[in-house]
Amino acid sequence: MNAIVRYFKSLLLWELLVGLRLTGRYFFAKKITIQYPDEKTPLSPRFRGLHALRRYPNGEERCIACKLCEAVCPALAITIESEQRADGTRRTTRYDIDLFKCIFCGFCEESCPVDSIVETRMFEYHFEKRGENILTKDKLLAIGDKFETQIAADRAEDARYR
Amino acid sequence: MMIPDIIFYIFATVLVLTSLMVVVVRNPVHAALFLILAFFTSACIWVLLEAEFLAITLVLVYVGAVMVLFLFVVMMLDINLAPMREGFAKALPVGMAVAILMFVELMLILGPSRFGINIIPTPNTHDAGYSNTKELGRILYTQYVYPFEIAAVILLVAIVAAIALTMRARRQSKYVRPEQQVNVKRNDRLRIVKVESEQRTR
Amino acid sequence: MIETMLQTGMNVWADVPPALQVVLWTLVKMLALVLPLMGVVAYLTLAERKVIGYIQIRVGPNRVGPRGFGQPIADALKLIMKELIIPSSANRFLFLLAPLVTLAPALAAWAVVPMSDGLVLSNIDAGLLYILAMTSVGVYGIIIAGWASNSKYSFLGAMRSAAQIVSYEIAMGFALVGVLMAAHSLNLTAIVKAQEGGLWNWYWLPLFPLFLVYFIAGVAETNRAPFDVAEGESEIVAGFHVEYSGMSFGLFMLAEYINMVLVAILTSIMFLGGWLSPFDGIPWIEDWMGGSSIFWLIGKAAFFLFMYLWMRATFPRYRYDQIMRLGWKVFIPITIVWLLVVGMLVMGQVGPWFD
Amino acid sequence: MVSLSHYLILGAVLFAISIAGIFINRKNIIILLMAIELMLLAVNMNFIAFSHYLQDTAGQVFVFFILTVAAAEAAIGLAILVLLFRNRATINVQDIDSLKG
Amino acid sequence: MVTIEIDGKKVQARDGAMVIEAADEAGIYIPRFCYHKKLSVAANCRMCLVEVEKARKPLPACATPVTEGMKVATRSPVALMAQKGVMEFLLINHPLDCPICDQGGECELQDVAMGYGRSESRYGEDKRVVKDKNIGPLIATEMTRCIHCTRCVRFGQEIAGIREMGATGRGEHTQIGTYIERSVDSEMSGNIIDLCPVGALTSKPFRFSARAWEMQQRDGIAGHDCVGSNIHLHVRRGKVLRVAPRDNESINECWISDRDRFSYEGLYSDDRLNAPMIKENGIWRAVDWETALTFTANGLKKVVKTHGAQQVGVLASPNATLEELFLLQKWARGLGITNIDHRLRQMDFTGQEDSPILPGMPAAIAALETADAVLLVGSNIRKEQPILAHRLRKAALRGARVSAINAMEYHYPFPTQHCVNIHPIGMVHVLAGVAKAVAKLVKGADAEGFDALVKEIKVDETAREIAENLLQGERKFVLLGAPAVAHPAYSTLLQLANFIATHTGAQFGVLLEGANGIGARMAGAIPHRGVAGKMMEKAGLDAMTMMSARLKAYVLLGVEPEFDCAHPGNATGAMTEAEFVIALTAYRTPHFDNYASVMLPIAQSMESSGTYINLEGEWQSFQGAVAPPGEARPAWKILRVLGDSCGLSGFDYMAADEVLAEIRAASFAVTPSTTMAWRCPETLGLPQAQLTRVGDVPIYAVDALVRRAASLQRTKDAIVVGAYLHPVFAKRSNLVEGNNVTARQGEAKAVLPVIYDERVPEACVYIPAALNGAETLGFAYGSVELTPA
Repeated sequence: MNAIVRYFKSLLLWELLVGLRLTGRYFFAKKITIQYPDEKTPLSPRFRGLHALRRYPNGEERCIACKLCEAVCPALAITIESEQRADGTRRTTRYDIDLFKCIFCGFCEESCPVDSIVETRMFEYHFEKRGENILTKDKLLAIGDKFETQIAADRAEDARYR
Repeated sequence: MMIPDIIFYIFATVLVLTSLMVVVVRNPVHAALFLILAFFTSACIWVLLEAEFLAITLVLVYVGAVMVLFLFVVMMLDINLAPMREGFAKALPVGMAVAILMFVELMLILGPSRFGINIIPTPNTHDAGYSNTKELGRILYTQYVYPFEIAAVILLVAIVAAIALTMRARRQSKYVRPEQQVNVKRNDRLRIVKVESEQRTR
Repeated sequence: MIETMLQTGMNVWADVPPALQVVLWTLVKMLALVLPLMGVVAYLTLAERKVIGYIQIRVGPNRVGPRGFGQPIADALKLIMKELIIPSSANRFLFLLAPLVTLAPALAAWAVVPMSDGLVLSNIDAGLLYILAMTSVGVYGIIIAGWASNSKYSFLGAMRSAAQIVSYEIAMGFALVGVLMAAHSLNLTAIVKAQEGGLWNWYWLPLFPLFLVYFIAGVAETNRAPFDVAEGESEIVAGFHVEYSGMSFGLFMLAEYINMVLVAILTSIMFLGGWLSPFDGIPWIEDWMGGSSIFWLIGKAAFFLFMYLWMRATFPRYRYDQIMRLGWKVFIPITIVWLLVVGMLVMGQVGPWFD
Repeated sequence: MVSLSHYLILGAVLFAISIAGIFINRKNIIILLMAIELMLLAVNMNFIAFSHYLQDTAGQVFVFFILTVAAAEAAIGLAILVLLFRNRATINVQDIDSLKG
Repeated sequence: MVTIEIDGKKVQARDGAMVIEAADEAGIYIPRFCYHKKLSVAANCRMCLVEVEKARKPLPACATPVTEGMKVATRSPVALMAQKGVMEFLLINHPLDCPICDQGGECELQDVAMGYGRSESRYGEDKRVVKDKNIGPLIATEMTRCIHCTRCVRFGQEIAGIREMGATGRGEHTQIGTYIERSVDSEMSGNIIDLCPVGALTSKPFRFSARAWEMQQRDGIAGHDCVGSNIHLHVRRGKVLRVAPRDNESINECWISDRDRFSYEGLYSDDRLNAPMIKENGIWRAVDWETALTFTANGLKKVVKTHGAQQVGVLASPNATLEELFLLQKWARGLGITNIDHRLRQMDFTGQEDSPILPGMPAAIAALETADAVLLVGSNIRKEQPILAHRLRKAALRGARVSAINAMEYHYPFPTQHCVNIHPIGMVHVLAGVAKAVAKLVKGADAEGFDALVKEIKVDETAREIAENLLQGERKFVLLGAPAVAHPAYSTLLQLANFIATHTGAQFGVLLEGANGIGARMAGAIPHRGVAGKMMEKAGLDAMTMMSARLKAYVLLGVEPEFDCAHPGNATGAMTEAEFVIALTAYRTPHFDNYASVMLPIAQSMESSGTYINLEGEWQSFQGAVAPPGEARPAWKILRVLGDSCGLSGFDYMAADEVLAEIRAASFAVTPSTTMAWRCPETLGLPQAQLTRVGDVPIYAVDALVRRAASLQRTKDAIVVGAYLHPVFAKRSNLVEGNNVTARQGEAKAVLPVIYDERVPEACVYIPAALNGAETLGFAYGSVELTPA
């Protein structure tokens, strides 16, 4: 008996109909889409968006070219070249992040001994030309300068968990 | 010249050119594609000859199935083309000679002197209610019903033969039968066993 | 005023030589078919995204125009403006020819599809055969595209697609043989007319297995989910059209959607009585709902199109060997068996259908 | 006016081309098969032309049978071809010179 | 041999070996900072404390000799506690600034801290800070990081031979430094960068430019002296960032000279030639290779056709690889050109047929340290082959008696018994004196015409003692250096030295200039001999004659004639007058701009594969570590294509290995040998000039690459051009330090400042060669006139 029922069920595509019923029910379910540019979800202070290089309050760049971020980067997205600056300190001459390679894992941020490279909340960016995917040191510093208040606030908020 | 004439000449030219290309092009894939075009064109010519059913059948059977098979085989086989073309130049004059000879001979027989418009006039076109399909069906299922059945058997044999020839029994390949998979119930696979906890030994 | 304009128009028309008149009139009819079809295709893409979105508890595209109704136009514009990339080692001519070869038969098949009684471009006798022939020619576009791209993914996709289409064509053909046995005709208008007389007179009931087989084979024939292994993006990127971009890709897309609509319409015609009203013969409902008309056909086709989308949103993709198994080992036997049944029914002149 | 001989000569041309094709593509089985198909097409052309001009549907019935047989021939021919290629890795006619089964 | 047990493992150790040696041998790691296998044991870092059975306290493994049946535990709780304790103390004052430390990633302290350090410091007081010292352009200091292992101090004392660094102060106030603010000037000083286990001493040119983990290590062979030190090239993104020694006990042990270490900077000099250039109507134009090579081949063929192949001179640098030199001579001889030479600085070619085929050193380099007596003739070995000087130093410390005869006083890093510093002509006489003394002391020591030759010579005490030294002991060496080769009476010196060596049983060797002097002779880049020393039927012109003969065309392979030739003024003149000059060069110089017709950019040895044969006859092949810049290509590839485009056959090589295989096949079983036939020099006395020039090549001017190594040029060894005079002699001649004088050598002249230098002997003026400012002068050794400018 069971076998016959099963046979007819499969002949009449019973399982498929069950599946269709399920998805059909969701057709009428309430939609939960966020209307993105108008509405935004709240972001965590740990959000890993666009990168930035920070400065100290006196305007000195934090990065000391230790290259730990370059070493830890699993996607090999970071390229650093460094030299001795005229005042004898260790500084980068080039700090490039290839956003095509970057997977936004946040390791660079975590490895940084001076909190220089950070990931901001900024995730709305785009490129229009080839080569724009490379964030150069200047760009990174500019991003850092622009969002410093937010970055500092995020670090402060997250500090107690670190 | 009338419009059907122009159409005939256009199609005939295309047909001849494409069939020429079939035999001279280097790449078998191109040859197959040209052959498809040739079939298509001849189907059009057959429509001119009021053989609509056969024209459509030609497209359906040849273009739709046989040539797909051809293309399939040609594309799948990794054929080294270089040795295939050896002797092309050598065979060309002989082939052309035979072809021309044959054509001339056929021409002598089939020329307008025997089958010209004066000897066999163009038949009247059928009236609107005429159906070539119906006509063909009628004669096929009455007068030619036995040959028709034989043809069916031949096709069946061909199917069996083709499968038998190319079938490779892959005994080692493991695959699951979906219907069995679907029918598996939880109780077939899963058994819940109650295990008593052991007493701690000193 | 209007009358004079009409009059002048008629006069001008009368001056046109009769041969040209035929050509022009045919052209007008073709445009009258193709242009709405393009619109349907465009909005079918929108409907697809909307329906799938809704099933996935999203709202789908809603940015371009009110409620996203400008989306198809935006998509079309984008496709047209995009760069047409031809791979350096591709066969240039065939590469460009392939989309056309795909699109042309898809459109050509519409020539014999009756929209309503007499509303057909060409009412030929072997209409059913013609449709079969045209749909089977469509596979060349795919094969040529896959081969000419000179890419492994394309080629694999094309081979899969070709094998799949050829296989399902057999089941599809057998299903249609059932219909023509029932209707005693290859002419589509005649087939519809043979189903006259209400919901229960349509062929879906006596030919139910063939109906299912035909629709499912149609889904497979159009390479739609869950039979879309030919372009299974997780395995072979996008199948035969990996290398295509811009409008050459758009043409493939167009052909696919036109074929979808065609299959939906043909299913309606063959099994659901085409333009016939389901309430034929039920006096008061017949009056209330209006009689048989093209809108019934559109409604039925819309239902099947919705089924397409619903199935895509529901079922996971078939594995390739299972597709072939389904086609050869399930559908073909079912259709053959049911053809025997239909034969007997016809011989016995059973029911309201075969008398 | 297009006469019967037009169609017959068209068929003859096709036939001659496929004969030439068999000669010049002696090594490639695939092209040989295609040439044979072409030859059958030429024959079919004649049949249909005669059938049309003589107003006798029987000719079309023969074409029907030829189509059937040709399809069968193509299927089996290609099956053999595939088998051949699988075993010998060549479709060159000259390489197929072994009589062993 | 004694058997001890380390961590339960039975280990055989040499008598008197330290525990750490035995452990290293057995592959058991004991952490250490101050211990180094090549340095004396100091036992001051205490990191290697291990537990020894029956010892009451942990003992330092580096200073505990093994005894039979000793049981050592390196990782027992006691040992570990001791090691961790030491680590904690070391880290008390060591700054935790690894991110900005150049040693980070390759730091022994960092590594050991990972294994033995605590994650948190218990030290809350202020850390010690030490002022940085400036110790020269090569070594950067960060003395706060110093952990007082004193490896650098011991290196200076024991290896370099000059005690330059030391420790001052006690306890927490201990500082390592140069006592007064001075730089570390040893030609081996770079080795303390490798020795320093922390980031206190790091490379200045490399400073902060890369991390250890970013770089790939490629093997290479140093190309500046005939030792062929094994080096590691550290490469990142196609650029050599630094050079480190590669251990090879038989050649350079674990040291390399600063010249080998820092010369890579020359690769990235601004005047590097990046594309082939041709001169058309006096205008230089960068072209593609095809054009350049066609132009070159056509130009040369035209000269050969109009003037004959004798009118073409081919000059190669002795730093070129074996393959390049071989292809060069194959190509030249294929075109019928016989004038091919690499002996650029040699003046005296008489008797070149008799001189040794491969005049290297028949003994192994390592054998030098077992020498009992050594006679150096015209050799500033410390600056020319620092690695050999270190070997000699080891010998001298063992008690070898080293004597030297030079044209000026050289400071050797080892004690010498006799150092005769006399003007060049005097050198010959002194050497003849030694020879005469040998002849007197040894029975049967005579040669045809020898008596007559040395009749005038008086054997003084020094000569006699030198001769006696050479007669005692097992291993004895007579070595001729580069100044001897450039000496105007080189062949006489060679014959006399050979006489001495033959009759004292000493081994006789010539320390040739350049990395591949032996290889050049092996390859046949010499006018009178072919591949593997096969005598040519017709000898071509030697390097010097080629210049004075003013040929119509010259081919230069890596040669800068104004610096590398014996007579720069003459060479420049010859080049300027020539119709067609092909310069295969890595650099574009104003001189080439002036006279060359085509400049083909070549790769330096670090950028191309090749082979060097060092003075002991060791063939050392290497691969290019980086790609040459721009369009530059390895010279062997250029020569191969040139051979092809000149229509010669046998140039279809695919790889440098194939060229090497061909040379190997041709030169099978030819090894350096300095046996040579006696041919009596005609005379010992050259006319004594009023004032003789001594024209040594300073250590950092020997080749084009070194001349462009910026950091090396800032060291004290980068000698300033000038007329160096003995103050007494100068005052007598009324030449005041700082004033300019005009030096004249025949036509050639230059204006130079006078510098007092007590090393220069009487009647001599030291005007260094191969420097800017001296390129207009004449022979390095020859008469010169000084007039106040």
